[in-house]
Amino acid sequence: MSLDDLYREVILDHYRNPRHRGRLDHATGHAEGQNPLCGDEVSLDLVVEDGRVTEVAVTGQGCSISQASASMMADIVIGKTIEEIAEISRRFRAMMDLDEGDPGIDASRPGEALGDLEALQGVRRFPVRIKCANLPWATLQEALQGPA
Amino acid sequence: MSLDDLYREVILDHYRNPRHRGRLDHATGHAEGQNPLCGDEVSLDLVVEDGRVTEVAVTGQGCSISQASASMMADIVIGKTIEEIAEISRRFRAMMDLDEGDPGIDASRPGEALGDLEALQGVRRFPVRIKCANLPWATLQEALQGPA
Amino acid sequence: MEGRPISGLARLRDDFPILSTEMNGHPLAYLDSAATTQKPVQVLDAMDAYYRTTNANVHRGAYLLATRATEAYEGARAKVAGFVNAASPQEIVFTRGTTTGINSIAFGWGLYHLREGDRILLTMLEHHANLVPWQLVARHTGAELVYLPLTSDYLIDTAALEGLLDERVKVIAFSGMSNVLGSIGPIEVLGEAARSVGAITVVDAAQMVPHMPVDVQALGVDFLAFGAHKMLGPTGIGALWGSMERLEQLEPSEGGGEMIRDVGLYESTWTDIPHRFEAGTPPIAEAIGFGAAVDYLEAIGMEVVRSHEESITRYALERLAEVPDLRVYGPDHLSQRGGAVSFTLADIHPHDLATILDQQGIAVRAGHHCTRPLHRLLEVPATARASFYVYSIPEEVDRLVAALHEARRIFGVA
Amino acid sequence: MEGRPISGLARLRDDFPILSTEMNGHPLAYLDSAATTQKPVQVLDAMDAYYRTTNANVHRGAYLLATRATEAYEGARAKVAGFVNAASPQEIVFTRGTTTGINSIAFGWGLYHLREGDRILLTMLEHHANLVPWQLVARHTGAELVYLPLTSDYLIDTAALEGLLDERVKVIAFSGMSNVLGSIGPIEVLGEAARSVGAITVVDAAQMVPHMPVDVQALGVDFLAFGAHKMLGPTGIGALWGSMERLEQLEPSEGGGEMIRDVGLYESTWTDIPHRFEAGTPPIAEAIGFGAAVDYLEAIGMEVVRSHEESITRYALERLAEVPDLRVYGPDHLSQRGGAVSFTLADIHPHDLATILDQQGIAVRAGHHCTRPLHRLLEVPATARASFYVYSIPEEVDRLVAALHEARRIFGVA
Ligand SMILES: Cc1ncc(COP(=O)(O)O)c(C=O)c1O
Ligand SMILES: Cc1ncc(COP(=O)(O)O)c(C=O)c1O
Repeated sequence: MSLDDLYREVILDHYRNPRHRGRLDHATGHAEGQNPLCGDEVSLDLVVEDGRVTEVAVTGQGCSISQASASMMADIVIGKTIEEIAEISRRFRAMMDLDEGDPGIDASRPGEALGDLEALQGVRRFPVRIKCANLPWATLQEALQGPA
Repeated sequence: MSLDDLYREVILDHYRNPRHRGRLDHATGHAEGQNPLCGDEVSLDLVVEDGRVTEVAVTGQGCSISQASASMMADIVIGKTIEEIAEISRRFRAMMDLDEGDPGIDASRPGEALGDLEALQGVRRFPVRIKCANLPWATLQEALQGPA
Repeated sequence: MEGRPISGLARLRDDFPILSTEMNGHPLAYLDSAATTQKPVQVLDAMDAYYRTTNANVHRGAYLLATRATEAYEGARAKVAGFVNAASPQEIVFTRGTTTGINSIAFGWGLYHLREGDRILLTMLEHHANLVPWQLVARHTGAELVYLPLTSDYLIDTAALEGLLDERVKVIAFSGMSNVLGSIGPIEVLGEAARSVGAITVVDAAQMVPHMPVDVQALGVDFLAFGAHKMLGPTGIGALWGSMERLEQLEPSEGGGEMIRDVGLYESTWTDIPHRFEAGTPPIAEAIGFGAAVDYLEAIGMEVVRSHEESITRYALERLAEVPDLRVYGPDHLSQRGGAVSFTLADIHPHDLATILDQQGIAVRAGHHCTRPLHRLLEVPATARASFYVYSIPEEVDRLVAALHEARRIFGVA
Repeated sequence: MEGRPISGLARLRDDFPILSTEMNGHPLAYLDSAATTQKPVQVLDAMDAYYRTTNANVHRGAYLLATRATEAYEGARAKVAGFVNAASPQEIVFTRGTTTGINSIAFGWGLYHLREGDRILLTMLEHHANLVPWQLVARHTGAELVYLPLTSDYLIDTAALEGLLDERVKVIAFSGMSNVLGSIGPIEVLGEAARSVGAITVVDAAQMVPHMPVDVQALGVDFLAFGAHKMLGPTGIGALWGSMERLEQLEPSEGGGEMIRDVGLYESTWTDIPHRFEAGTPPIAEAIGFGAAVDYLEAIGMEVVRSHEESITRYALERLAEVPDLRVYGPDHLSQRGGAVSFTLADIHPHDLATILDQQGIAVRAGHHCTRPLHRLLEVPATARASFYVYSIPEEVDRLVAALHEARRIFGVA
């Protein structure tokens, strides 16, 4: 496993130029995630309208994996319905090997339809870092539940 | 080293029939000694007149060695001057090997002039028990210093 | 007398190197397992291997070695949780030992929830570890200590609850198994009593967890403290089990690294349970050893441990009954007691007894066994205590009894 | 650059089995000794031998085995006392570690002697272990926390004492050596300052005692807390040194067995110092291991340890200066610092750095190192830290530097 596979260019790009940074004052959902062991932080504001996420804003700090993952996640979920997001999240977890052998996912191509997120596939070989990649998704889960 | 040498008859006699038990209401000195590790207790009241111990009363509880030692000690110190007691105490410590090679003491016969206390010689071979034998003497030291 | 039991566990003595040593020219007969147990090589090797291959500080390292250390440490937590059937590993807090576990409840719960007029209900057979922390907290808060007496057969007297149990009682703290009498505590009854008045229950399980199967979910209590060194594990570590509901009411009694979420200059927030109760670098190698001890005991099976101890205790009680002038303090019924057998022999002081036995290589404890109030109640300043564990064999009981006869001779007991 | 120092201590690497293992296919380069050190076989063997030949509970046994265990345990205390030149072994309290040591002063002294209006003077570089306990005690007592700032070269700014030192200050607590910056604390100055206003001084010596000669009688402070696991010893044990005068003002922060003189139903009295501060069964085997670690360090000589670390740290600072965009946080002068070297590299997050180094078998720590207030002051959320000990060799520094260049390449740092 090479480090160049972990730190793909697209990841470094999202790390250095994170999309959708900021806060929303009209958010319908908000959550803060922290990885107490390494200190990574992701904070999400989002707007859900008619069962569809219309806006996402991200703040936080941490390693390239957690921050790039947040940026990519924001990119992909905007405009998607809650159901679509659940499916993406499921594929993401399968790619990270978080739910061993999810039968609904083609194991040979779990990253399919994940867009840039597919670049995070390499993380799977670095078990300590999987929680970095997953932090934004766990936070999203929470933000989708609670009010701002 | 045989246990019969440790538990000589005279020791068991003092243990079972301790001399000078009780309290003195006109004591000029009092002290309480405790061996926190094994729980032995010795409490002494005494009267010193003109540099001479005229009365001693002992209470306490504990193993045969500590209680016999207290009884024998009371026996021997009554009527003695402070200086004489210091000399006896020194011999006792030498017998117990507490002051290694005290030059003033004939090492071959340290117990000389200790009376019944000589019977405690066997304790020396049971290092854990030396502090039991010595407890009354340490307490006496204190009682000779302080007021009642 | 039923004759010497056959010890099915005798073969495992080979796992305990110390049991093959000599003391005072005799093979060691180690009859002081209630104070601390001996350790099998499996436990020693697990710790040694940890230090030789995996040692790193836990929870904060991004490198492989630290990950492995963290997994080993958390893996040990899961083993201990499984051993007492905790609902989840999060309900297990690693402590320094039983004493620290009880103190952390007294100071982390008592100090924050008790006030003047409140009562802490204890029993007359408690170890100092389950008395002194409550005395300290009572002093700090103004709460009052109240004691359950014992029955004539040395059990905690639950009949006395009648007069003592009311809404003022906020804590019931008691021993699951007495280290002196062997008495097994009326856990369910006291748990029930506590629930009826909204009190918390704290079980001093220092002797219970090592010696019998324990299922915390079935017991109906709130906290249970025990230590590794009395169950084949190393010194320096213990565990506090608490129900998640009660752990959430507990404040950390130590502050420092690893237990925080964030630290500001003037205030801090705590991380999740159980780590918020584990300030500083934890006893890592000791946790590994604790886990290995649990593995060892589970391989035997706690039912087997318990029945082995019942049979050796039965044998000991029978044989001790042959010694004239010997008095045992503790319940007669095997079902009500564990393998700590405390006794006095005529007017021979227990320390003298211990010395005489020691000369035969037999290690028993003499003293108040950290239960002075109980000894005052028994009206003896000290007792001698023989206590057994998985490696104890009937031959050791035979040697004990022979040496007690010898003690009678030396002391000229007629 | 002066070239690679010759390491006089390189041969002792054979005593540390873990240093011959591989990580991720490379020989382990363990550069995280500030978190915990590796252990020589001498320490492991001492503990193993204790369990195999001498294991018994201490202080209460009248039998030979228990006497030997007690002597070994108290012998370890004497070794630790000698190591820091305490006036007597009684001035050494065995604790669970640095964190517990500091907590026991905060709760055993602070809780009893502090009140509203009093001040606790800390510094901006403290480890959470020397912050959170004081925050807790401040909350309980109403005392106020005050902070000494740092100078531009990362040292505790004693000039700021001017505005902060007055009779309200009752405690000055500070690190003897920073675990992040390496900065050596101005111990004498702060000790002097404390005496001038009657405050007590508490030194967090977690990093100091392992890395330089310490003579507590010469320092002029009141308390010094350190742990074994950062000085070749086992986890699960540390020591608190206190002057006898101050130890007499300290209340026990835990109650239980072994620490009492007498226990009644409602009140108890304490036994002598230091045992009154050691409730319950202590970490016995760990004390033996601690003693063996002290023996090992004394055989090397703490002057040699210190000069070895100075030379390897000098080499590290020189080589790290070759890496573009790398910034070291800490004093430049070797005389003012120990061997913890914290740094950031361009915009590469320290966790990413740690992962990249880990792939080369190099273990460094990344994060806030339990010093969040300091990291806020440094305006970085995290740093990477390489830290050295007696077994560290220049080759490890070379590998670190090469891997940092590789990290720049991977992250495309121009
Ligand atoms: C400066 C400093 N203080 C305190 C501590 C806490 O030590 P421990 O975790 O061993 O209790 C550490 C180590 O983590 C440290 O580096
Ligand atoms: C019943 C009981 N409670 C508490 C303790 C204290 O355990 P530790 O000394 O391991 O903290 C003991 C053992 O000494 C015990 O037997």
